[in-house]
Amino acid sequence: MKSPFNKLALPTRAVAFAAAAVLAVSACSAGSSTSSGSSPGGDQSLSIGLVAEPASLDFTTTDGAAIPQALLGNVYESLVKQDDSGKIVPSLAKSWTVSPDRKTYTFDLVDNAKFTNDKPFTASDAVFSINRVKSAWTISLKGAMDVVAGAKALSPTQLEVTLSKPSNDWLFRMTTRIGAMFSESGVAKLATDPIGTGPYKFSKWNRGDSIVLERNDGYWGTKPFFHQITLKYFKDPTALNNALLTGTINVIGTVQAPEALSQFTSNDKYQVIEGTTNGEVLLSFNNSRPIFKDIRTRQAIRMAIDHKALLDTCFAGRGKLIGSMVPPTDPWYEDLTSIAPYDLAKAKSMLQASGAAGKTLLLRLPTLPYATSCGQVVKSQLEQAGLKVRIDPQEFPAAWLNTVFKNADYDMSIIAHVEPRDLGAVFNAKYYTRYDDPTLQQYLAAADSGDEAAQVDNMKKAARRLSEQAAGDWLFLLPNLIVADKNIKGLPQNAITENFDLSKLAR
Amino acid sequence: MSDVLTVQGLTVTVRDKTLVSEVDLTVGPGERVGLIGESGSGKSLTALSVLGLLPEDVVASGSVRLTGVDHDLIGADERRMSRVRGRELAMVFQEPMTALNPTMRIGDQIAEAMLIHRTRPGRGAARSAALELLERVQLPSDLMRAYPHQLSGGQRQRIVLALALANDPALLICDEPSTALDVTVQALVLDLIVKGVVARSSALLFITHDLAVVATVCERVLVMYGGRVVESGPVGEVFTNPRHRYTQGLLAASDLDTADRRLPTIRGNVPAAGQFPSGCVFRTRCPHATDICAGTPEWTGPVADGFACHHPAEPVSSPRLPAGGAHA
Amino acid sequence: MPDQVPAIQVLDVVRDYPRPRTSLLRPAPVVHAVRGVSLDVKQGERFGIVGESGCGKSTLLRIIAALDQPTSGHVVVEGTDITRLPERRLRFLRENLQLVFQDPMSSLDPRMRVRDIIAEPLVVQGHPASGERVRELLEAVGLSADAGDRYPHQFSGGQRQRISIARALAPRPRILIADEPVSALDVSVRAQVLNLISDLVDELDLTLVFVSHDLSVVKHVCDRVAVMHAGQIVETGYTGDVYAAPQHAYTQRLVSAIPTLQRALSGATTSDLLATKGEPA
Amino acid sequence: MILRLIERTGVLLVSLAVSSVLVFAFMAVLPGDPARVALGVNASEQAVAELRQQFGLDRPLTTQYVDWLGGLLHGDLGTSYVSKAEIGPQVFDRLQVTLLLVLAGMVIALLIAVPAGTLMAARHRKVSGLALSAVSQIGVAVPAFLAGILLIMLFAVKLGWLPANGWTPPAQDPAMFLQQLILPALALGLVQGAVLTRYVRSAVLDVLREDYLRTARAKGLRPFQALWRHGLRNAAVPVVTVLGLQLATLLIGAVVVERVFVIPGLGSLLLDGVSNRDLLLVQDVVMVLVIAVLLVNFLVDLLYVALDPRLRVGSR
Amino acid sequence: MRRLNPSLVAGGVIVGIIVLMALVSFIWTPYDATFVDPSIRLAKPSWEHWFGTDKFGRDVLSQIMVGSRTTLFVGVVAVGVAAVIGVPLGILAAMVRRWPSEFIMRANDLVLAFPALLLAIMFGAVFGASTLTAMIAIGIASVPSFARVIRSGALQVMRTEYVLAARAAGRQPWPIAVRHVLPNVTSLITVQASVSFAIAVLAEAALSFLGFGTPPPTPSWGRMLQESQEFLFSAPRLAIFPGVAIAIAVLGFNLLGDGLRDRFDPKLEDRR
Repeated sequence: MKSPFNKLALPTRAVAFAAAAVLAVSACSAGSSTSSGSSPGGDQSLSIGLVAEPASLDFTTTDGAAIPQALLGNVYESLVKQDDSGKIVPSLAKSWTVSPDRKTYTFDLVDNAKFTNDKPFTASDAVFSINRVKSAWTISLKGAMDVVAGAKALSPTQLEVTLSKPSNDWLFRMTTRIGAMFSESGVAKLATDPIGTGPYKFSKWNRGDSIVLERNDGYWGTKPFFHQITLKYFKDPTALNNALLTGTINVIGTVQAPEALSQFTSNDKYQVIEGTTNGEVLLSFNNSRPIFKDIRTRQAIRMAIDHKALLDTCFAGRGKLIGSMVPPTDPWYEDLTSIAPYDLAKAKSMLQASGAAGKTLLLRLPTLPYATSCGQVVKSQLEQAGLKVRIDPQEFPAAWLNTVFKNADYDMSIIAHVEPRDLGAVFNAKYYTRYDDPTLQQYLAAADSGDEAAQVDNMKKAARRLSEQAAGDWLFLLPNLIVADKNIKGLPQNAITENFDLSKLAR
Repeated sequence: MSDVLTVQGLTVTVRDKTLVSEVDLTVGPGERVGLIGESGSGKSLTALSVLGLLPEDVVASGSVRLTGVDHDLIGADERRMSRVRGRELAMVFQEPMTALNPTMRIGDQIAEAMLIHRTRPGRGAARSAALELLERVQLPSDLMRAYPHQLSGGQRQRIVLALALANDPALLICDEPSTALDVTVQALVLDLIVKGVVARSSALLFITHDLAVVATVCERVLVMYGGRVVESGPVGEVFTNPRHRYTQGLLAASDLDTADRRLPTIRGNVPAAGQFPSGCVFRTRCPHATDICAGTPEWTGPVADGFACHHPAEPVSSPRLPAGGAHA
Repeated sequence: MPDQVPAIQVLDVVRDYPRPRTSLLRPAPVVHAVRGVSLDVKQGERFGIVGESGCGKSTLLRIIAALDQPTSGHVVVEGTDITRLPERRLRFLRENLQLVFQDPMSSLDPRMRVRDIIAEPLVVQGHPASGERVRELLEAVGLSADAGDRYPHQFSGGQRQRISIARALAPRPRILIADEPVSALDVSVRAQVLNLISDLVDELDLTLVFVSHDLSVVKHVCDRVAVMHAGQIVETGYTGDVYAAPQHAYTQRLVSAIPTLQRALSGATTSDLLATKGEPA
Repeated sequence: MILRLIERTGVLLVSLAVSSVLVFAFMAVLPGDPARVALGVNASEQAVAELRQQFGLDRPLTTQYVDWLGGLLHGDLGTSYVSKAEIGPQVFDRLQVTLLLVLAGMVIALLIAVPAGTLMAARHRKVSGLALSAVSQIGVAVPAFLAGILLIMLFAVKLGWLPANGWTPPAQDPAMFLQQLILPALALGLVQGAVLTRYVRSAVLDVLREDYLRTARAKGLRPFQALWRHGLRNAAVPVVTVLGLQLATLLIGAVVVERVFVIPGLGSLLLDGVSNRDLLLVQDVVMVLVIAVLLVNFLVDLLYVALDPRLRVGSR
Repeated sequence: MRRLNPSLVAGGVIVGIIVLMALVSFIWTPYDATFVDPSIRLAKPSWEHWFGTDKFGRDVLSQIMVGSRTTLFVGVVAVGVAAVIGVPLGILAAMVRRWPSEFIMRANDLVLAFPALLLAIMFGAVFGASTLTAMIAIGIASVPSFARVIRSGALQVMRTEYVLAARAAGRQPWPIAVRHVLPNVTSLITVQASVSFAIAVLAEAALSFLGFGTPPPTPSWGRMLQESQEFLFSAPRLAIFPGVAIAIAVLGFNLLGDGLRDRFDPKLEDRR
């Protein structure tokens, strides 16, 4: 749930682990049906089952994907946002222009937005919000704002932001929580009383159970259908399923137990939505370990894994096989699965050649269900290719973060990276992958500073480079799996942003 | 006058072991009868059979009739037995320390004995009767509110006696009531028992292993060994002129007044319950045993005064002890 | 015995036990188990201590055997003051003074073979515990040699008491202390055990301290008796004298409360037991 | 009586003091830096140091302990490192939930155990007693969470009679509260009841062998009357001990059932705290649990006195 | 001699079977219990796979067999820790004077205030989740019950006259503890051990359910049960087999404990 990240040569990027939005920590807790008027049949209210309750409501100082999932786009709005296909579209900014040197952005803001504390939203709020990232935020993601040289309000509805160097990434990051707009008078109690301009306002938080959002009747845009939405948090996938089956909730926002989906697909009371996410499940290699210095070893491992069988086994065949660190919703996506096709015989001989055969690799798994599952398949498959694998579970998040992530004391690990556009963040020398590749860095730098075509081109090169170099193995891309009562409309097909967009939901 | 208690052919078994066999016994109105025997002789089981309180797995057969009760006590169901117990038939047990409910006040425990059988009209009447009983056993009235643990063993035994006598039973059975007590306390308790039954004209069946106690308390005695009654008769007669060789040996072995440091002994040990020999139960320890002792000896004489021995001791014409002892 | 040193000398022994406090204001109450007892037991004497439960006789006995420490006073055994001696310096006492207990069930370790039980004092005191010695002891108490291979629960009460006696005799003690050794036994067996103790005391020239609640047993076994009551010795004397003509009021009550066959057969009733002897009933 | 109360209270206070040190020490050795977890591992050392200072983690341990204990004594449990919210109300809310659940489970357990255990003892050689014994043995052998899952599958999913999970505070919607309470309380109660049944059985069996019960029957009470009037109170003493222990273990042991039934109890709060390294929260929860357990022990001790007059020192 | 006690026999047979199963699993199992074969995942019970296969295509019977080792390991470690600490502590508390004894028992009560699951979770957090740490924690949490039971047994032994006789013979306290007290509380130890064993098996299952138990790929009944959650509707057998195995094992140890108690408890002997 924590999303550690790294300072790079590039603008800093955030990388959240899958646990974040998708799969829960193995700790144990419970949500419950405090949803007032909890008869989910009530027309005006909706109850959504989610995993991983946020620990706090303040995403400026507390890491974790659960907070933006609930609040961003719903309570807080940003200047720009991503649509379902990944395109950057207007939000609080009606439109924007970029200067020719691509360092100055001018935003035209909507004039009728106001915060839930009745203060109107103006350009000075935007300036305050942008500056506050640098001054008051403590989470590592704030580094994305480092590239900003200055922001000023040209008029109440016009904002100018100057960057210290061109960056394609910055505008994209402004669609994430970094770009959330706060009211200067509304940041006193961020952790418990968030105030934003969004279609919903925060109503109450039953800790360990649920967060209740009420429709913001003063919303400047199209008012949402539901008057009240309860986000209920479940640690146990079976309990989540049971809650939907017995009508305690209307929607399972993130299915954790894909094997159990059959009970919904076979029942015409429910609809099942399957789309994609940003969550690349990565079998990471510690590239600083001698055994991984030899590219043959890395490639052999990729070839020793039957990805189709693995996906079938540990995620019920749901999800997509990708050959690199790019999800299909990014403009530079290419199917690269053919770079290292399953070939056990070849894998065996390459391992013999590199001298890795018979060596023991330490596979440190976070205690997350999909990692535990996939880890066992990986172990079995690698052992058929002639490696020995020792599984060592690490309590997630604390122990895993410390051992694997911070100290890089591991050979291999499995974790889903769910942050958008996180290729560069994950594969560099300082990150836990310890992947030091100047060629890759060149591609990434060129992509960030170039124009749109150059960005796509260079990102494609980078993705292919990674795959060819076998910097890690991309086991599969997590699917966006939503189950809901048949009559719920407006559910997102793909989950590629940090937020769960509640505003379009209807019955 | 018919007997208060008539036991005929009482046999007690546990699984395949016979612990008491063919016991006949009667207690007349107001009569004080002693049942004497060592461990394993079956004397306590005999008493418990009469009361219908045998431990689980232990089964009695035969016949036990009590005057004023229109059914046989053997085989009677709990409902009928519970009407008899504590009303016509009462019992004082050996161990005073555990015989009282530790969590209930003394007064309530005595009063309960009367309330169960509705022999007093109400709670108040039962309590005042309890107070009176307390006085009768020479205990202060403030013990009504005391708990058992605050009392000494002798005091507790007096409480048990009080509640046994509460409903003026036709028969009082005492099982080793003074064995756990000190000599001076024993004297008091024995005296209270005797006075209690005499005052109510109740019959007494008194069980003990102590010859001297039985001789002091009772008029008539039955000697048990190995689950059988081996001899019976008036106290003076049995103890001065024993016919059964066991009775004879027992008397000799317990005579500590002899000047000789060496006591006459019965050889061997008392077998464990249920492991006595067939035929004459005493034959393995008896100096007079012969082959015919392998057969069960016939009872000689009337039920109330006789013996069962193949080689009885000669009747002594003049009692060994000073005259005047034998009164029937 | 020509030796003038008394076998056991008890000098003004007091033993108090603290009891749990019952009130914050008052100090914790004290049980005065033994309150200033003095007595002498001569070499080779058969000395009885009689008293009812709770009179302090067991406590006194434990103090004599150095199994408990007196609050004040001294115990001198064969000329040596054993009070407050550390355990390691009590070896002579452990060799010379042995005990037989009341309960034949609890006095033998159920998990040990009889052979090991009897040999225990020898082993502990570093003597060679030969099979020969164990057989000899078994024989001396009238048990067959094969009894050594069995466990205590395979014996009857009387036999167990014999085993206890054999164990006590193992280190060839000069003083035997018997704490109610026959009160848990059947009458017919009691005589056997009393005879055995008597015989052994004679044969082995032992000093015997015999503790009992039963004055008639003590009278039978002992030459001299001390009557204990409420932690004190109220009367000491030759057993015959004490029994026949008790001086102290308590002793009088005690003696008259003992039911005997002779008295019963001569017409004594329960109320006679309550009368004090020496006074008209 | 009063003396015993004072003595027990003294013991309670010393135990509390010692356990507070233990709990604090345990937290101090728990690896994983709360500041780092809160910030994300890649946060700068400076940011971590600042946060440590803000949390007061840079002070000497003794100072931290004294401050914590002082707060505790004033009912101030501090502010969570992670959620920045006050811990006190949270812990109190969760404790209420767990207590309600555990007490409901205990009531069910008692309702099962007392009659069943008594019957088993009274009939321990008969078929009905043996059959009950067998059922209770199986009850003991089933893990509580399995019982919970089976109950959900049957009563919620298959039959649809009751909600599968969730929790509503009684004040908010009493009907819903009861509906949601039934299954988890049953899951706890059935298993605990089976365990308790066996203790009741053995306590009653012991009492049945007591002489005073024979005295009672000799007075003319029928076996069940005798057991009812004289046996149960005496049998209650050992059962109360077990009940106290069960209550204590269940405060955290219920976490499994809380998980299955999605109940926001103290156990889940603790587990969340551990995985988030919300050390102060964990420390507080553990301390609250320990206090609760010690209090239960204390009450059990007093209950003994109420049940058994022999324990009333000074009455003799 | 006493009759054969049915609890003892039934418990003994069940425990015997589990031990046998664990021993056999070292030499032979139908399949490699950890071998993943996606092609036969979720196979129904058949002649090839008597209990079917799980979602990884692993043979369930083989896992149950190998899992019995974990179960026994869990019990042995937990009971071992509890006994090794609890028994000497209990005996010590029975033999020392009032105040030190009181201190030991109070400390004991304090440990009791930290429930087993709590200790296991905290140990897991400190030392890393593994069967061993979890079970050491369960073992430590079981120390108080051992110490209590043994203390009361030892107190009874200390009051016996054979201990007095041993003292009179000159035996020192510690040899008395070893020669007399320990042998006479062994029956209590045995009973307590079998009960604690059952508790440990249940605790492991609960911990596995919470994710603090035996880590994969070591087969464990508790984790099998936890992994079967997703399949409660599609393949309930995956929950049934380990669930039944746990219940039977716990039942077996409980029965054994009951049987031993009936056998050793003097109160149950016929009194007359």
